Amino acid sequence: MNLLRIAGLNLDIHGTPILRDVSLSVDPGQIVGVIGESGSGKSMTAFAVMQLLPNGSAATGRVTLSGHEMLELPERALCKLRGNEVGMVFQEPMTALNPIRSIGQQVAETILIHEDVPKSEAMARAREALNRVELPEDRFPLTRYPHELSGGQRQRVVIAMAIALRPKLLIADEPTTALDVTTQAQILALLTRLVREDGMGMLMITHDLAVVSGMADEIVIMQNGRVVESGPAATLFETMQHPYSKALLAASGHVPDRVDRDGGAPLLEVRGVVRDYRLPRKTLFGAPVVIHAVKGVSFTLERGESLGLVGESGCGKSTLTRAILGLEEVQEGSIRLDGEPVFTGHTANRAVRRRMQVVFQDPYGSFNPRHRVSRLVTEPFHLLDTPPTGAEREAAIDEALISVGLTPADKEKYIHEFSGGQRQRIAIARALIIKPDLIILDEAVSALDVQVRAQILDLLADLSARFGLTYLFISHDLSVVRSITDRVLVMKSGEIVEEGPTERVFDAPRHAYTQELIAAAPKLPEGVA
Amino acid sequence: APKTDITVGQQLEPPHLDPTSAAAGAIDAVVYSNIFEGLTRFASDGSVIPGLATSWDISGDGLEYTFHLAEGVKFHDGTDFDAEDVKFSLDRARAEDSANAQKGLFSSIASVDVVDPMTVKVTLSAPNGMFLFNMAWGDAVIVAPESIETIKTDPIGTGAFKFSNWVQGDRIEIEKNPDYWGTPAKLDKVTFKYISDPTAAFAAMMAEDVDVFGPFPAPENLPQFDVDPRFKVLVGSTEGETILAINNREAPFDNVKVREAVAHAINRQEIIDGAMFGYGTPIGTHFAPHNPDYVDLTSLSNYDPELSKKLLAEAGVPEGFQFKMTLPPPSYARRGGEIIAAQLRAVGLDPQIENVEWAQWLESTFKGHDFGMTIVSHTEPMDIGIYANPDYYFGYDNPDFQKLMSDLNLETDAAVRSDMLKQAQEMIAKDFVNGFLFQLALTTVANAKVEGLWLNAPTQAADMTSVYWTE
Amino acid sequence: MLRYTLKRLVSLAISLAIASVVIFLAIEILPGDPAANMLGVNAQEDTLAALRDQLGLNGTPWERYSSWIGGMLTGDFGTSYTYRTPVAEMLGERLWISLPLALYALTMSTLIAFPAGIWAASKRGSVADVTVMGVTQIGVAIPNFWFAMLMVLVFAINLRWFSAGGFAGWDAGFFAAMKSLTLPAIALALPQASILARVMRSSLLDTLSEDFVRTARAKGLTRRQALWRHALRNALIPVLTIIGMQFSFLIAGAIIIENVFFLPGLGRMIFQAISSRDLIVVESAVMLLVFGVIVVNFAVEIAYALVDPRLRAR
Amino acid sequence: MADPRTNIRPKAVDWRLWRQVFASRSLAIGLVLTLIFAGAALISLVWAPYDITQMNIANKIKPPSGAHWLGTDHFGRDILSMIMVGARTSIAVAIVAVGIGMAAGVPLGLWAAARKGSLLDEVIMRANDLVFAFPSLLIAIMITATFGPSAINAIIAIGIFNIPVFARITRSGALTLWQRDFILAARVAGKGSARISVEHILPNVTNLLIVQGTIQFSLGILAEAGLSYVGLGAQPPTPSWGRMLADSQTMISFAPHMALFPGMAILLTVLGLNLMGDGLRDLFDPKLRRGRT
Ligand SMILES: Nc1ncnc2c1ncn2[C@@H]1O[C@H](COP(=O)(O)OP(=O)(O)OP(=O)(O)O)[C@@H](O)[C@H]1O
Ligand SMILES: Nc1ncnc2c1ncn2[C@@H]1O[C@H](COP(=O)(O)OP(=O)(O)OP(=O)(O)O)[C@@H](O)[C@H]1O
Ligand SMILES: [Mg+2]
Ligand SMILES: [Mg+2]
Repeated sequence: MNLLRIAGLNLDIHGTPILRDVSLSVDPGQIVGVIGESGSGKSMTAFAVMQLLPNGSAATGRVTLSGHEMLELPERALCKLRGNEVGMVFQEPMTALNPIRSIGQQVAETILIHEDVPKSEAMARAREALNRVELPEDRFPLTRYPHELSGGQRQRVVIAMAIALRPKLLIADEPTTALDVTTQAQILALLTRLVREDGMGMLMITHDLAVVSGMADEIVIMQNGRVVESGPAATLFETMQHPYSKALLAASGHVPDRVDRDGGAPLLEVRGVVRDYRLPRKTLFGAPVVIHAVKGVSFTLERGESLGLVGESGCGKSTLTRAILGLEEVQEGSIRLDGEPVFTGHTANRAVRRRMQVVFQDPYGSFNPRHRVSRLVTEPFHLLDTPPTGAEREAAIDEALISVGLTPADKEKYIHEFSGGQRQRIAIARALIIKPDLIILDEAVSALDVQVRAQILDLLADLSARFGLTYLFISHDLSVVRSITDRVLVMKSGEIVEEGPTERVFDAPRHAYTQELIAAAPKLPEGVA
Repeated sequence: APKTDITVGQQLEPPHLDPTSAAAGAIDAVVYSNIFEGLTRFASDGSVIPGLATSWDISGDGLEYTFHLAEGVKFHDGTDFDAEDVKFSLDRARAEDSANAQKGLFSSIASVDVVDPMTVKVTLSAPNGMFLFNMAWGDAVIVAPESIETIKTDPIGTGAFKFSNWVQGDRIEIEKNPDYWGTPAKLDKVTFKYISDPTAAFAAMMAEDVDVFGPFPAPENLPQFDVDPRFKVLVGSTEGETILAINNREAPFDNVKVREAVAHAINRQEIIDGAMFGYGTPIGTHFAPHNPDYVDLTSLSNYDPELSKKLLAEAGVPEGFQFKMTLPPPSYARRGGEIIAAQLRAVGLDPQIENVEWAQWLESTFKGHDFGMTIVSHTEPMDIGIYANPDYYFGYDNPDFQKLMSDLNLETDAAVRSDMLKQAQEMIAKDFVNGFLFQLALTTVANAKVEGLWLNAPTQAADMTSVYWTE
Repeated sequence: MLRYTLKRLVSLAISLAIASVVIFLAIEILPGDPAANMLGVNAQEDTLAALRDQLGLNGTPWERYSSWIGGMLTGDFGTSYTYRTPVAEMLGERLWISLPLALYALTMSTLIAFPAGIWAASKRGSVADVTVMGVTQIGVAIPNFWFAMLMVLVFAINLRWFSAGGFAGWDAGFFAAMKSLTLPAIALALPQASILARVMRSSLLDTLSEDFVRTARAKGLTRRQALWRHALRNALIPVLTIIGMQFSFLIAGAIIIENVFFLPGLGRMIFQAISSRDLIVVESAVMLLVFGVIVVNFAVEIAYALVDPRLRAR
Repeated sequence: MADPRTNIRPKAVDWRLWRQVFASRSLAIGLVLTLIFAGAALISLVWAPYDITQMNIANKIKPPSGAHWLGTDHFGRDILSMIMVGARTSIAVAIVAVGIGMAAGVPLGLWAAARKGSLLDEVIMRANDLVFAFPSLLIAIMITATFGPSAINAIIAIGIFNIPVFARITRSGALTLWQRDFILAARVAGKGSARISVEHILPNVTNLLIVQGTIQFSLGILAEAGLSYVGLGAQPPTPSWGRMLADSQTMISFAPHMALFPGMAILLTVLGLNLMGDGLRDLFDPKLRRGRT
């Protein structure tokens, strides 16, 4: 008998169809991976199992969890099952914990809710659960509060809560999306271990094909609220039929066509850059705390080159970007573009700044929602001494939009009328409009779905070929960096630990940290792409 | 048995309890005749009767007053009252550094001499027909030298009641003086409760939280008390001539024609009806209608807006003009002001109303003379003399009138005085110094079973000495 | 926690110092002569000068400021110009009415607002929610002095359940005293309770939509349990802010209500002192109020830290 | 639909917006009530049933009748006309007071946010705290005691206390906006913080300001009523609701209509504005519309 069996599940929210005829099953000890693009209904499927659907939801069909018909059970009975028979881990570890209760209390609560045991016993078992998720007692006493933990550690607490009662089924909804690669690898390993140890069934939701391909027994692919393909992980990649599945797979391993370049003249020279942040005094009379975000970074970027910068969250990538862009002054070192310093004295050099542009990570946050596209993309004109006006300006806008694959008609629209991928195209158009020499891409594709990401990568490769652009490509996603850069820098805690041609670094990493990073990155099985 | 305690509601709380060093009428309202007594005192009808002085002799030239004091009088602290106390009190009031608000009352005194413990001789520098009257004021009461340090918070007098307790902002309690030298009080305890808000006063009265409220601040509520058998309404008269004071110094009000125009633009009856709900006697000059010397001059300034417009045209201001009208807090001023302003607007004048607190009124209107018109009730008894002071706030400067007043002061013959007073009334009425509106009524609301209250207010007092409950 | 407290204390002291200067300056420019006000229309100039000297109204502003502050620091708030009694004593007496009234109203409003707000939030969109929201909208919009007038009309004049106003005094017994504070407290509490209920509801709705509530539900907590154990304490922070603000408002802002019910409270004393230009009383009383507000805010901030461990760390 | 992640709606005229306006009950009721009173105020500029400067003492304190729908007051004036003209006073005072609060508070808030953590920010926010710490009604009383009671001084007294409200809300709104990438993009385009504040921050906090403005507006009306009630607002003959209540107070026991109607006018106007504010908030903030478990 299946542990979980979803059959013909339909879900409407306020009359809008969300899920249509979703069927899947999970057996004890089995890991079922659910993948699909954003909005395809993965999370809603999970919530339907938990019966924690949003207000206004109407579900039909069958959801059977170890013999219980979840859609028919009264709320009281459901509460008995949640946390006991089925545990759930969520995507966002930073907000999934109650900030004002200690981690011990929160883990013990799972036990106290379901079992009539004394508090001390519950605490002891909470301790045990935390030990199992590798939060040892000496460093993580029960009295810690969530804000004292890192993202990965918080996610472990959430997992501890979910497994404290050794439920039969564990649902993990994108449990690692918000985490670093290395942390992601640890969490995935931890989940796999727990499932194996307890013989739990697990429903693992993710948008990253590579993540599930490494750990799932069974894979379910969803699109627009429907299951389009499912089958054993071992064989699915070969046997898949549905065009969407194929496209997804193709996009996941996509490598844009790039024209190889010979080394050119140095464009950007970064020499011994140091950037410290002085935090406000924590105590009244104590010394101010200084954070060394960037500690003496040097590198050279050649004209026409695409340079990658990888490293985990907080290592100083964005800080370095801001320094290069002349948004913040550095304490030590120099940054020169074509020999011209970015800063002269304490003021940023306009002549240099107009030759650099940037594309940010968040396609939703990088535009003022109240301006039309025409105004958005022309914002960099502010850097010019004599910005084009009238017809000349219109022509420049049209050209920029066309070059990123949009139409001139789009300039009259507002940003909310575009999808994430289109927005990122507009961001690139904004960067292109003053014809810069250097474009910095700070996690420019990290927030996009795989298919969209593939398109944008193609666009970037194409633009670089056409306009001879130079890229500084910042990302924590190694496969992306590998596919689009000529050379790569590996950064750790504000320092560059390794540098070299992309192929060489990925194939034969020298620094231990690089090795760790590459080992941690989830990979699609050999030869499928 | 009838109740022996009473709660009296009043609007204004006294700042302290020394009647001889502040102008506040609220002080007299508590202490006058209840706690402190003077040589003479006012009766409810305004006549001057013996107080601590049981009798007196006046020398032929009117310069020497010999007062014979009551026997067996003791202050509340147990000390004896004698001629030394009288001398001390009068000398203190007229001294150089005196803080007496009515120092003028004592200005004619040349010396005070103790003849024997029960006799005092007061010598005047010039005859003063008002002297016995002056000695009846609350500012002229006799105080004990031993208690002077703490008099403001712990008043020690000779009256039928003793001060017992003060909860600031709320109430003052006085209790019967068992050792009183005269007719003892009928009540054991009187509580003065301070309720400044007229609505609250109405509510408190209706809820029978207070037994007597006088003067009751909201005339509009009186009919309701009248028809309610639980209560009675006493309508008497005060010494308050309510006038529309005009700044005589300021052009164009320095022109008598303009002032006359103002006088004819005012409809007194409408003001009395609208602001006082009918309570009040129209006056045509600055004199109390209940006074035997009163002359009815209201027809001089009858309501005639057409005449008013004509006069304005004659005075050269046919288009009217703008001026400031300051209104102090009492409702006669605030409401009356609104009505008068509307009436003046009807003849083309343009008053700008400014509601002020008393403090501001004193500062800017009374002392600073920064006003065009204002409304105020002059509650001092027999105060026509203020028109002889050219520096007074309304700035009436008429040498003839000033001479008349100084002659009056020296005159002691009653018939001649009466004639002079009538002449004075006419003089200011014909000069249209101010708009003379009405005599403020004293409206007291009381529990129907309370007797012995003052009907009129010759001075601001709540004389409780003969008040009692009937069954 | 100690350092957090210390830091807050320093900024508290600075705020108070600035406030004292502002108050002093404001009083300086207030027109009107207290001496003239006391002596009335027939006062003579020399009498006035004598009195002004007696009151200490002569001297440079700096001298007067420093003697005022110096006095306040040593607990000597000066002597009232009009009443000639120590201001500290007067303040103390008035506080014995204002403070209990404020606490009474606050207790009342909290006791109404918490259940109403929680109930409305937990039944979002239901008839109960709509009713609570509708009633509180009216409660917020109603001018409280008007409401007080209506209450006096109904409960004191017509029904005669309560006395129309005044304060029975604590020596008349606890219940008599509280009874005389009841109508004023209701008038004060009504708008406060409405605001508080609304804040409680919206804050609770906000926290109920937080991820950690979903986590709690996934653990098997019922909706109610999730609300009481997880959402409520987190929702309390904005509610605490409002309670802090209301408390200070209730002490100082009750002037109008104190007038309607002729309560001899602090607000009315200041109001009267302003109109009689008893400046020393105004100065000291306003300072006391500002002090109260700042201290209450301080207490609220400390309370935050107790509720929220994240602040303790800072 | 606006993207919920941006939390901000475009300014494009969108007729669906109007449908939402009327779908939201509170917004619709609020709008209707507000329009009624604003309309009454406007009409009173050209016409009122009776001339309120004329007194008719003989006709005083009459209950509602055919001739005087809401009765007459203690001077025989028509209460309906008084309420209509009084609406003008209330609205004018509240508008200007909110205007003062916005004119001073918004730039201060923008400025403080642009220099977050600096001494300037600290000074502005501490000064704001200080204004909050003062008992507002008392300060209003002191201001009017100092400069004399008048509508202007009431406006100033109310306006001053609006400044920190707007400074605060602007600052907190602006601070979250400063975290957004589009601000970084503007900085990359070489724009200074003043320019960014005006071009990017201000338009995006207008929703917040509109909502807060509506609420402060209603508080302004209440405050004006309170001040007029204690005699510190507009001076006669300018009618004001608060003074109408004060005037009627002693007559409430025998002429309740005199107190009832002005009180209702205040209640309904404030209610209307609050409902509108709430409705607007819901409309502008999609987060509140999404219900979760
Ligand atoms: N509370 C809600 N009310 C209405 N619609 C919702 C709600 N939550 C989600 N949806 C809709 O349901 C659909 C499926 O959403 P779901 O969260 O399951 O997607 P997902 O596959 O998990 O995407 P992602 O990878 O972005 O998490 C989406 O179209 C979404 O807009
Ligand atoms: N304004 C700031 N004030 C203080 N510390 C800062 C500031 N900005 C960044 N830091 C600190 O500097 C370090 C580097 O931050 P940075 O944003 O450059 O990291 P990153 O590599 O871009 O990380 P991510 O991948 O999460 O974007 C971090 O420890 C961060 O906390
Ligand atoms: Mg999801
Ligand atoms: Mg970054």
